Order: sequence, then structure tokens, then C-alpha cells
Amino acid sequence: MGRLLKATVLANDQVLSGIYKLVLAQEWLAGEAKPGQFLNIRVSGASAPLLRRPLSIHYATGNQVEVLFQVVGEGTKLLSQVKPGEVLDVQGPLGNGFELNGKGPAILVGGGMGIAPLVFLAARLREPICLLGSRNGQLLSSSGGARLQEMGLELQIATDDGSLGRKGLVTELLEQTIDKAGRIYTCGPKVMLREVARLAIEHNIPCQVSLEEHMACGVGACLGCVCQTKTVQGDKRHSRVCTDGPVFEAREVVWE
Amino acid sequence: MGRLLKATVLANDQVLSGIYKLVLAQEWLAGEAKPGQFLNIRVSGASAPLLRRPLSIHYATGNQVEVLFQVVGEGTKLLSQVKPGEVLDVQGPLGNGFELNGKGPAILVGGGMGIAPLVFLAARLREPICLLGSRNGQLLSSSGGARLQEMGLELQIATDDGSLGRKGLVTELLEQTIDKAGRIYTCGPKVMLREVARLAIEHNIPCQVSLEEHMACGVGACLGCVCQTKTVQGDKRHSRVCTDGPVFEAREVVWE
Amino acid sequence: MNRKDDQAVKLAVNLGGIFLRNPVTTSSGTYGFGQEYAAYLPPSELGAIALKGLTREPKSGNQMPRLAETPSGMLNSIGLQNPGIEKFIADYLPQVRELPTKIIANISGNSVDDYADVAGRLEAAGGIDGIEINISCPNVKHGGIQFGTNPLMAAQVTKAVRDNTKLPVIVKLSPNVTDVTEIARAVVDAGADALSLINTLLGMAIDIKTRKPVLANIMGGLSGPAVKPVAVRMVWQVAQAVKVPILGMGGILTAADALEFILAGATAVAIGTGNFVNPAAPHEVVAGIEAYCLDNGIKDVNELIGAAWRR
Amino acid sequence: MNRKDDQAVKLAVNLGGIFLRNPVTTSSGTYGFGQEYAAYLPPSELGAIALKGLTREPKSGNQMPRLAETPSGMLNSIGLQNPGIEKFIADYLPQVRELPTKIIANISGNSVDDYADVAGRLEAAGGIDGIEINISCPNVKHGGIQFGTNPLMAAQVTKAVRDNTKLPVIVKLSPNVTDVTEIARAVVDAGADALSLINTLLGMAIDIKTRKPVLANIMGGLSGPAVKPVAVRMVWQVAQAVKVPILGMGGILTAADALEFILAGATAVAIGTGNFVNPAAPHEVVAGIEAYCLDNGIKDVNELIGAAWRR
Ligand SMILES: Cc1cc2nc3c(=O)[nH]c(=O)nc-3n(C[C@H](O)[C@H](O)[C@H](O)COP(=O)(O)OP(=O)(O)OC[C@H]3O[C@@H](n4cnc5c(N)ncnc54)[C@H](O)[C@@H]3O)c2cc1C
Ligand SMILES: Cc1cc2nc3c(=O)[nH]c(=O)nc-3n(C[C@H](O)[C@H](O)[C@H](O)COP(=O)(O)OP(=O)(O)OC[C@H]3O[C@@H](n4cnc5c(N)ncnc54)[C@H](O)[C@@H]3O)c2cc1C
Ligand SMILES: Cc1cc2nc3c(=O)[nH]c(=O)nc-3n(C[C@H](O)[C@H](O)[C@H](O)COP(=O)(O)O)c2cc1C
Ligand SMILES: Cc1cc2nc3c(=O)[nH]c(=O)nc-3n(C[C@H](O)[C@H](O)[C@H](O)COP(=O)(O)O)c2cc1C
Ligand code: FES
Ligand code: FES
Repeated sequence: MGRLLKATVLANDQVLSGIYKLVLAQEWLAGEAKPGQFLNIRVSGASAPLLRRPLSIHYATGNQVEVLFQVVGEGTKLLSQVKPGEVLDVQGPLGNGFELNGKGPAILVGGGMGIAPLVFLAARLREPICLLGSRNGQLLSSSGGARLQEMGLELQIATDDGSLGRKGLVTELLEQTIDKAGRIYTCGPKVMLREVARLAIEHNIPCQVSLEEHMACGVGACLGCVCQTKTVQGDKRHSRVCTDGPVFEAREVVWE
Repeated sequence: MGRLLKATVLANDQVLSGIYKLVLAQEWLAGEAKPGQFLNIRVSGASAPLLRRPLSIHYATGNQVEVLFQVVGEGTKLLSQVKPGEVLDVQGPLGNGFELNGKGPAILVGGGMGIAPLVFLAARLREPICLLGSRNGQLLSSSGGARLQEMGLELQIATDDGSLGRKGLVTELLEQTIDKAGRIYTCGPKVMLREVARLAIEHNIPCQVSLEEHMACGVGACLGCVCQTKTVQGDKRHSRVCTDGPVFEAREVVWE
Repeated sequence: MNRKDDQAVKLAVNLGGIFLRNPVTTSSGTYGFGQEYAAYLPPSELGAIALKGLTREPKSGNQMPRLAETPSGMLNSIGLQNPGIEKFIADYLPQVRELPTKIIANISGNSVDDYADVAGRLEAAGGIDGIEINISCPNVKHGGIQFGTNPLMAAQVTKAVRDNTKLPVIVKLSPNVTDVTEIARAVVDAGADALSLINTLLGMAIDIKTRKPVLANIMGGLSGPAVKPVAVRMVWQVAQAVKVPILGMGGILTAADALEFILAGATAVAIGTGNFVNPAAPHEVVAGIEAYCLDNGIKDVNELIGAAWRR
Repeated sequence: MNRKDDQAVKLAVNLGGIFLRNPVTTSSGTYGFGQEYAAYLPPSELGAIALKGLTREPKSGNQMPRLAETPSGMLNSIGLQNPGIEKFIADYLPQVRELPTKIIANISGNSVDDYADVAGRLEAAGGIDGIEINISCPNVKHGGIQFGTNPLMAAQVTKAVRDNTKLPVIVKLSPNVTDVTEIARAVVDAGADALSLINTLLGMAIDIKTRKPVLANIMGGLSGPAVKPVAVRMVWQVAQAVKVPILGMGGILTAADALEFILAGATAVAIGTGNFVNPAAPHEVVAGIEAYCLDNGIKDVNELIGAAWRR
């Protein structure tokens, strides 16, 4: 269960143009956090921007929690201006997170900023294989690729411009590797997730996908963030990404 | 005529709890500014707080313009958090300012934060006598009193708690000194202004009062900031504090 | 000794027969069925919780996207997603009933009969302290807003519910009308014990990249601080037009906001969007109202109701 | 060579017979008589300027305070302070006429006759390119808002002005109504060449220290970004209900805001409160619309009008 917390900013460094690594001192949160969970961070004391911003936990250890974020609008811009020593109003940890237990080799498939939360996940799994994709090599490294490499993991890389790894899509890497997979974990853009899910279902491999939706409450109270899911019997319903997810089993999601 | 300017923050220091001195690098503005004029400063890039904040020019010299302000709400709080090196969106100089020419000794009557703009005025007058009032001595010094003293001017001081100068009201000081006055300049709380105006009119001494009103445009376009004024014939009208003022001749104002 | 006896300030209010320990409640659709925020704020600190809107049949709600942030506000088009009255009573009410605060059920329908039926079933099931009739939800095609903008239909719905339950009946008014007092008078004459206002303002946003409306439902309801001036104005108008108590809401984040509503004539207030921004808001608002009363020598918060116009 | 020929994007629009060089105008009551902001923005960059509301007799306006800031917005209750039509024509019009942009006079009245008279005198005086009828000002006791909330009266005023002038007639609609399309249809049937919307939302604020309304006039008009979702929704509704062009406004600060209105169906937009926040806003909005068109291969801004619903 999440809590409303005060977290002191230890660092907030630009790791690449428009990408920041925010390091927070919050011991309780660091102890509680599970890979795949997220925080809901207040970015302004004024009434605009009004809503909290949902951001995944990039890493957590000791008394520190890290968030890796990209500046895309007003809220993330304000967050990028936060200075060490300031105290942030942080709600979390939120969401269900990834199920770490499972059989066979774990393959992690990350695209773009979706690589960020996989770093925390990779640290909690036994020798996962990481398939990473991004627009270019710099972006890929800065959104968690470099960190995964430092962890000594097997990486397979695809970039749109071929500046790092193979030129192409990360899902092409998955097609080649999927036979080795015991289970798949994935986070990234919707189109990528859909293709990863399709492959996993086709090969009958358990696959956990982390979804993203615009959120208001982050705790399941507003029903603003739903996605279509289905039961084994095929009954469809609206599930809340914030509390029923953000991590869903691929075959539960209605991918249209 | 005011302009829309970018001004680099050189310093923004807390001079006393809740009072800040903002120093801006803006050569054109520093050259153009006249005592009694004000700036309209944007305090947020977001839509809340929405309106600019009107703040008097505390001092201007060379390429620097100073503003002395008190944190009273959200806007001034945000302004107090601005760091050196940041660039502010400043509109000014606005308003008519004080008429510096006039006969006889000038007496300046300042109350509370109303002392701040008198510093710039005092620097442009020949040996004015400064009558200053505030809640206590610390506040009085920090809102411009110390600066006026450094300028070697004759100061007469009254504080509510008697911690500096005489215990009482600055208007009591004025009653004792008014016979020496050739002209009076005053800025401060409305009740004080009204009493200063009353004394000046009674003694038939020209008196320029600087008024304050909530503002939206600051340039005379919205008619939001009016005060009642009257002509010599006694015809009443609504005048704009931002452009017809903020400085008015005491006998033109309808003091009710 | 009862904790209340210690309090220097009396905060309890009577909202048309629902006795609230303090005037601060949470609004329908923003607080789920009362469980979601329980870890952040003990429900015992709240005057009441209004439940997510219920309908006769289950509703899966509108398509996504359902949310858009706007300057100091947000648009939502949830479309009354809810399990339906039957499943609610079976699966959710047992837990809801245990919440240590007053429970207000919020109901919507496509017909007068729907409203009466749902109200009756809720009373029969037990554990509900009051019924809030939502005649003003802008997010559903049939019913909803039509009832809320027409005084005759609003009165009809109110009367049907009134006749079918002994529970206190609150009617929730739409702000999307020319004269809110006209509707207010009509539903009070039809038997409303209290009024709540405002529901959301009808709004929309367009995505200039796709050149389409942001919300799948095209339009949605605007809430949050942006609407506060409109909400305070309507509470002010309605409070002077009718004699029943008012539950005021629309953009409340702080105790100062809540006090504006109370001074305008609200007996109690509800926090909606404010919970998303600050889950501790209801707690802070209660504490802030108490502090304000202490600072101003007010012994009973009821003295403040409508104080901005009552002379 | 004409500067316009160089432009890759055609920005000129026809607002019911008023030909604007670009779709960006400034709104009535926020731009004085066009002189106050001239030092900040060359009027030649604007599609048009709407003048501060004029009445038959001089008006000293409401008491102070007239302003209150609200979340992402502001309340005003100026009360149509203006020199009256006679003094305006004698003392101000000579300078207004020289402004290098289209001039829209905004008129208000206490009676149908007032409106017709002021419109006639303005046309006779010359130098005005269009008349905007303010039937929606919430800040005056008589006339004003009553005309704006009643379709019959709105039509009457429109027809009287229509019959008394050959100038293009724009009717400015109030958002404080249940169904804005009803009023829109009524005034278009009565001869309006264009519609402008929205005027301000009726709102209020209470000072919890004094326990009185902040504004001397009690209520005021809410404007600024807070109202944008309501304004975009109304433009969307009205644009699909009538065939005349729309001047869209309410909370525009940036080109993205302006594009929302155009995509919703506005032929041109007006910036009001945005000028106070950023006197360069109109310039930035024109530049931003042009850049958007270039980026998206749009040759003529007219292609974007209503593109969010026109298929
Ligand atoms: C569970 C979850 C985890 C996330 N983790 C990360 C992360 O680790 N790193 C990262 O860079 N980004 C992450 N995002 C996306 C991040 O929330 C958005 O980029 C951010 O909210 C944008 O805010 P803004 O004000 O800068 O942009 P604006 O576009 O101005 O935001 C406008 C509104 O839309 C919402 N919004 C915009 N984009 C998104 C989006 N992609 N997802 C949800 N809401 C959005 C904002 O919250 C805001 O309410 C995550 C989103 C979710 C739902
Ligand atoms: C011509 C002029 C010169 C001024 N010079 C100074 C100065 O040199 N130093 C200084 O400390 N203050 C000065 N003030 C007052 C200053 O403008 C306000 O304290 C400030 O706007 C408060 O903003 P806020 O957001 O912190 O407070 P809030 O109370 O949150 O502001 C809410 C709204 O009310 C307005 N407002 C609140 N108080 C005032 C006020 N006293 N006057 C005008 N508008 C107000 C704000 O601008 C804002 O729009 C001056 C005001 C005027 C009109
Ligand atoms: C996400 C969301 C869902 C809502 N659902 C309902 C509802 O089911 N029934 C209802 O009467 N009001 C509903 N409302 C309206 C709120 O109860 C409240 O009237 C409105 O949001 C204004 O208050 P606020 O500004 O504090 O949010 C909803 C509001 C939001 C934001
Ligand atoms: C200070 C002020 C004065 C106004 N005066 C008038 C007026 O005289 N006539 C009129 O039709 N509208 C008047 N308006 C309404 C604006 O023209 C505009 O319709 C409204 O403010 C919404 O646009 P905005 O959010 O861009 O300000 C006024 C608005 C403000 C803020
Ligand atoms: S964000 Fe409110 S339910 Fe998920
Ligand atoms: S602030 Fe607009 S006229 Fe003075």
C-alpha cells in the first residue's frame, strides 16, 4: 500500500538532453518498493499543473529511490528544475509490480523510456537477458541501457538508426531469442508491447506487460486509467492500470 | 513607456524573514526607470498564479534594478525562490512616478513596505527628510530604513512597539515636522496615506501619494485598478492607478 | 470521555438529516467505494463519504481516453462505470457498511423508475445514511444531464426517490444551466432534504496533433480549482433561494477554499479532485476549519454558514 | 510586392464580412481603445482589435475592488466603465481610426433601442469595421446578461442593430446558459453575420478574513485559462449548429490554445486575459499558427476551421 511521503532530493541530474535522473532519500519507500511499481509525484505547489505525475521506480536500494524521466511537457519540465535539498511530495509505491517468481530464463524487452523500470527488475532477477530498443544509441544508454550493462547482463540491442546494435526493432530481436525464454517481462511503447504480447502468446510463454495510461488518482478511486482486459472465459471488463496493473499478464489484455 | 524585458537575476537575498531583495541586470530598464514607477513581474511559467505581480522599483543604477518585496502569498513566494542566473520576464517601467521638481524641503513619509520605493526617490532629491514608520525596528531597517541611513539622510522614526525611534505613528512625526515642509512624498498603507494627505491639505502643502490597487494589465487597458479622483471643480471620476498613477496629488484623490 | 467533548469548536453539522461529525466529506466518483484512500486517511476523520455513482444495471463506462488535464483542472468522462446495484449490494456494501463514517450513495438512471428502484434497494439493503441523486452527470447519453437541466424532470426524479425511501435525499445540481436557483427550488419543492453542488462543468479539449477531441467521449466534466469561482457563486445563489442545507463542492483543495463555500452558505463541503492532488486534503481541511474557528472566536462552525450574506 | 504574397501560409480569414489579415484578435475590455498595448505589439500584427464596451451614456463603472485572481483565471467586475458613445466619437475615435488593423466596436445597452442607437452612431461616425453586440456582460444590473440568456430578447437586440447598420454584426454569446446553441440559432436567424464566444462565466470569490465577497459588485466574470475547456466545448457545439463564422475566445495564452478553438470551429480567435499575462501573446499566437501550418503542410488556415469534426 502506498503512502504520502516527503522525500528529500539528493540529486537531479540531466543524463542526456531532456532526460533526468532524480535520486530521492526515502528509506521506507526504498524498503517497500517492488520492480514495476510507480510513484505519483506532485510537481507544483500551485494549482497548475494540477495532477501528480506518475513515474516508475527506476531503482531502489538502501534509503534511496531513483526515477528516470524524460521532459515531455510542463510537469516534467518543472520536475527537471528541482534542486538537491528540496523536499518533494511523493505518493507511493503504487501499482502491483512484476511477479518475480517464474520458471525458466527471464527475457526483458524494453523500448525507449520503458527501459528505465527494467533496471530495478533486472536487479531482482537471476541473469535475465535484456533486449533493448530505442531511437538511437545515446538515448538507449541514457534510459537505462548503460546501467544494465554495468550490471554485467547479456544485452541485445536494436536502434532505429543503427547507431548502437542492430538497425531495426527490438521485437525482431525477440523473435530470434524467444525460444530460449521461460518468461517475458516488457515495458515500452504500446505498439511494441502489442507485438511482444502477440509473440509471447503465439509461443505460449508467460509474459508480463507494464502498461501506461493517463491517471488522476493513481489509487483506483477515479476509474480514469482503465484498459480493456478479459478473463479466461473471454469476458471483457475495464481494469484500472494504476491498481489492477500497471503490470498485466499479456493474455489478459485486450489488444486491439 | 514600458517594455517587455528579459532580466537576469543577479541576487535574490532574504534580508529579513519574509523580505527579499531582488537585483536584476537590465540596462535599458535601469536607464529608463524613475522613482515611483513599478514593474509587472511574471512569477510562474504555468497558468497559476496567472497574473503578473506589480512591484515598485526600490533602486536603479548603472545596469541594475532592485526590487524589495515581502512574501504575502503564492506569487511572492514563488518569486522568493528565484535563483541568481535565472531570467525573469519583466514588464516596465510602468506608471507615472513621482514629480521630482518642486519648491522647498522635501519630506518623505514611508510606512511599512512603502519605505522601499522611497529609497530610489530619496537618491534623486536634494537632502530630503525621511519620516519612517513600521511595526518594529528590524522591519523598518529591512524595508529600506537602513539604506536611507547609509545615504546619510536625516531620518525620523516611529515604530508600533517602540523598538526603534519613537513609539507611535509616523503621522505623529509628520505633524511635528510639517511646518518645515515645502512638499511631501508618501507611500505606505492606505490609512497612513489618508492621514498624510489630510495633514498636507490642511497645511496647504503639495503632497504626492503613491497608491496601490490590485492590477491585471498594469498598462491602463483593463480598468481594473481604478481609484476615485476629483478635478478642481469637484467632478469625480475613476482614474487608473497603473497609468494615471500610481502617484497622485493628494488633493485629487477622493479619500473616503 | 467522548473525544468530541474536548473540542473547543463544535464541528458537527446536520446535512438534511445526515448528521456529520464535521462538515468535510469526499465527493462521488473521486473516492471509489471508500476503500481506496483508507490507507491515506482514516475514514473516521471524514464527515461522510459519497460513493461512486451507482446505476440499476452494471455499466462498463466510456471508452478511453477518459481524462485530460486542463489549467488548474481536469476533464473526465468516466461514464458511470459501476458494477450495478445488485452486485454492489452483494459484493461491496458489506465492506462499505463497516466504514466508520456516514455513507452517501450516489445514484443515476435512465428513467425516473431507475432512480426510485435503486434508492429503494439501497435503503432495503441497509448501511446507507443518505441518497444523493445525480441528475447532472454530463457523461452519459441518456438521462443524466437532461434531468438536471429541466426543472420539471428534476422534480419528478426527486419526488419518485422521495416517495420510495425514508433516507435523507440530497439532489446534486448541474452547473450547466442558465438559472441554478430555478432547478434548486423545483427539487426542494419536490422533497429534497438537501442539495449538493456543483457537479462538473461541461467542457472539452482538442489534441492539436491528432486534430481530434482528447476524450473518446468528446466532452467531459470539468472539475478542480478552475471551477471554484463558479461553484462558490452557485452556492451563494442557491443558499439564498432555498431553505435546505447545501453540500458545497467544486475545486476545494484547502481549508480556505472550504471556508469560502461555508461562508457562501454551504452546511458541509465535499472534496473531489482535491483528493487526487493531495490525499491528505480532507484532513488538512478539517484541521484548517477548526483552526480558523479558534482564531476567530467561533464556537460552532454552524455560525459561519452563509455568514457572507446573512446579516 | 505585397508582403502577403511572400507568405507560404495564407492566414487571412473572413469573419462575417470583416476581412482579417490573420485570425488573431484581441478581445473587448482587455485592450482598452487599442492604444495601451501599441508599444508592446504593433497593431498591424493583429487581425483586429475589439474595443472596450461602449454604451449610450457615459458609465463610471462598478465600485472597487473590481479584480480577484483565481486558479488559472481572474474575476472582473469593471461594470462597463466607458466615456459614452458621444465622447468616444469625439475624443477617442480619431485615434482609433488610425490604428493599422480592423476595429470592432463592442456595444452594450439597457434597452433594444440603446443598442440600435449606439450602432447607428458608430457607423455614421466612420472608421469602424464591425459591431460586436455584448448581450452577455454579467457586470451590469439592467440589460446585459438578461438579453444574453433569453433567445427571444437576444434575437430582438440583434435585429434592431441589424436594421440600423450595414456594418458586419457579431453577437457575443454568454456561456451562462443551459443551451448555447439555442441562443446562437436565434441570433443568427435574426441577422447576425458572426458570433463571438465566450464571454465570461459568472463567478465569485469570498474573502475569508472579512467574510465578505472580494468584489464590491459581489459577482464578476471569470476569464483566463481556467475557462478554456468550457469555451472550446461551446465553440464546438455552436460551430455545428449554425453556418456563420465564429470568433472563439476564453483562456487563450498560446498558439496551441488558439488552434484548439480553430479546430473546434472558430474562424478567428480573440486573446483577452492572455494579454495581461503576456503582452506578446498575440504575436506569438500568429507565429505559432503559421509554424503549425507549415509543419503540417497546411497552405491556408481556413482548412483547419472545424477540422476536428468536419470529415
Ligand atoms: C505507470 C506509469 C509510469 C511511468 N513511468 C515513467 C518513467 O519512468 N519515466 C518517464 O519519463 N515517464 C514515465 N511515465 C510517463 C509520465 O507519466 C509522463 O511523461 C508525464 O506524466 C508527462 O507529464 P508532463 O506534464 O510533462 O506532460 P504533459 O503532456 O504536459 O502532461 C499533460 C497531462 O497528461 C499526462 N500524461 C502525459 N503523458 C503521459 C503518459 N505517457 N502517461 C501517463 N500520463 C501522461 C500528465 O500526467 C498530465 O496529466 C509513466 C507513466 C505511467 C502511467
Ligand atoms: C504599484 C504597486 C507597487 C507595489 N510595490 C511593492 C513593493 O515594492 N514591495 C512589495 O512587497 N509589495 C509591493 N506591492 C504589493 C504586491 O504587488 C503584492 O504584495 C503582491 O502582488 C502579492 O502577490 P502574492 O501572490 O504574493 O499574494 P496573494 O495575496 O496570493 O495575491 C493574490 C492576488 O492579489 C494581488 N495582490 C495581493 N496583494 C496586493 C497588493 N497589496 N497590491 C496589489 N495587488 C495585490 C496579487 O497581485 C494577486 O493577483 C505593490 C503593489 C502595487 C500595486
Ligand atoms: C473522476 C470523477 C468522477 C466523478 N464521478 C461522479 C459520479 O459518479 N457521480 C457524481 O454525482 N459526480 C461525479 N463526479 C463529480 C464530483 O463528485 C464533483 O461534483 C466535481 O468533481 C466537482 O468537485 P471537485 O472540483 O472537488 O472535483 C466525478 C468527478 C470526477 C473528477
Ligand atoms: C477586464 C475585462 C473586461 C472585459 N470587458 C468586456 C467588455 O467590455 N465587453 C465584452 O463583450 N467583453 C468583455 N470582457 C470579456 C472578454 O472580452 C472575453 O470574452 C473573456 O474575458 C474571455 O476571454 P479570455 O479568457 O481570453 O479573457 C472583459 C474581460 C475582462 C477580463
Ligand atoms: S488513476 Fe484513478 S483509478 Fe487509476
Ligand atoms: S491594471 Fe489594468 S487598467 Fe490598471
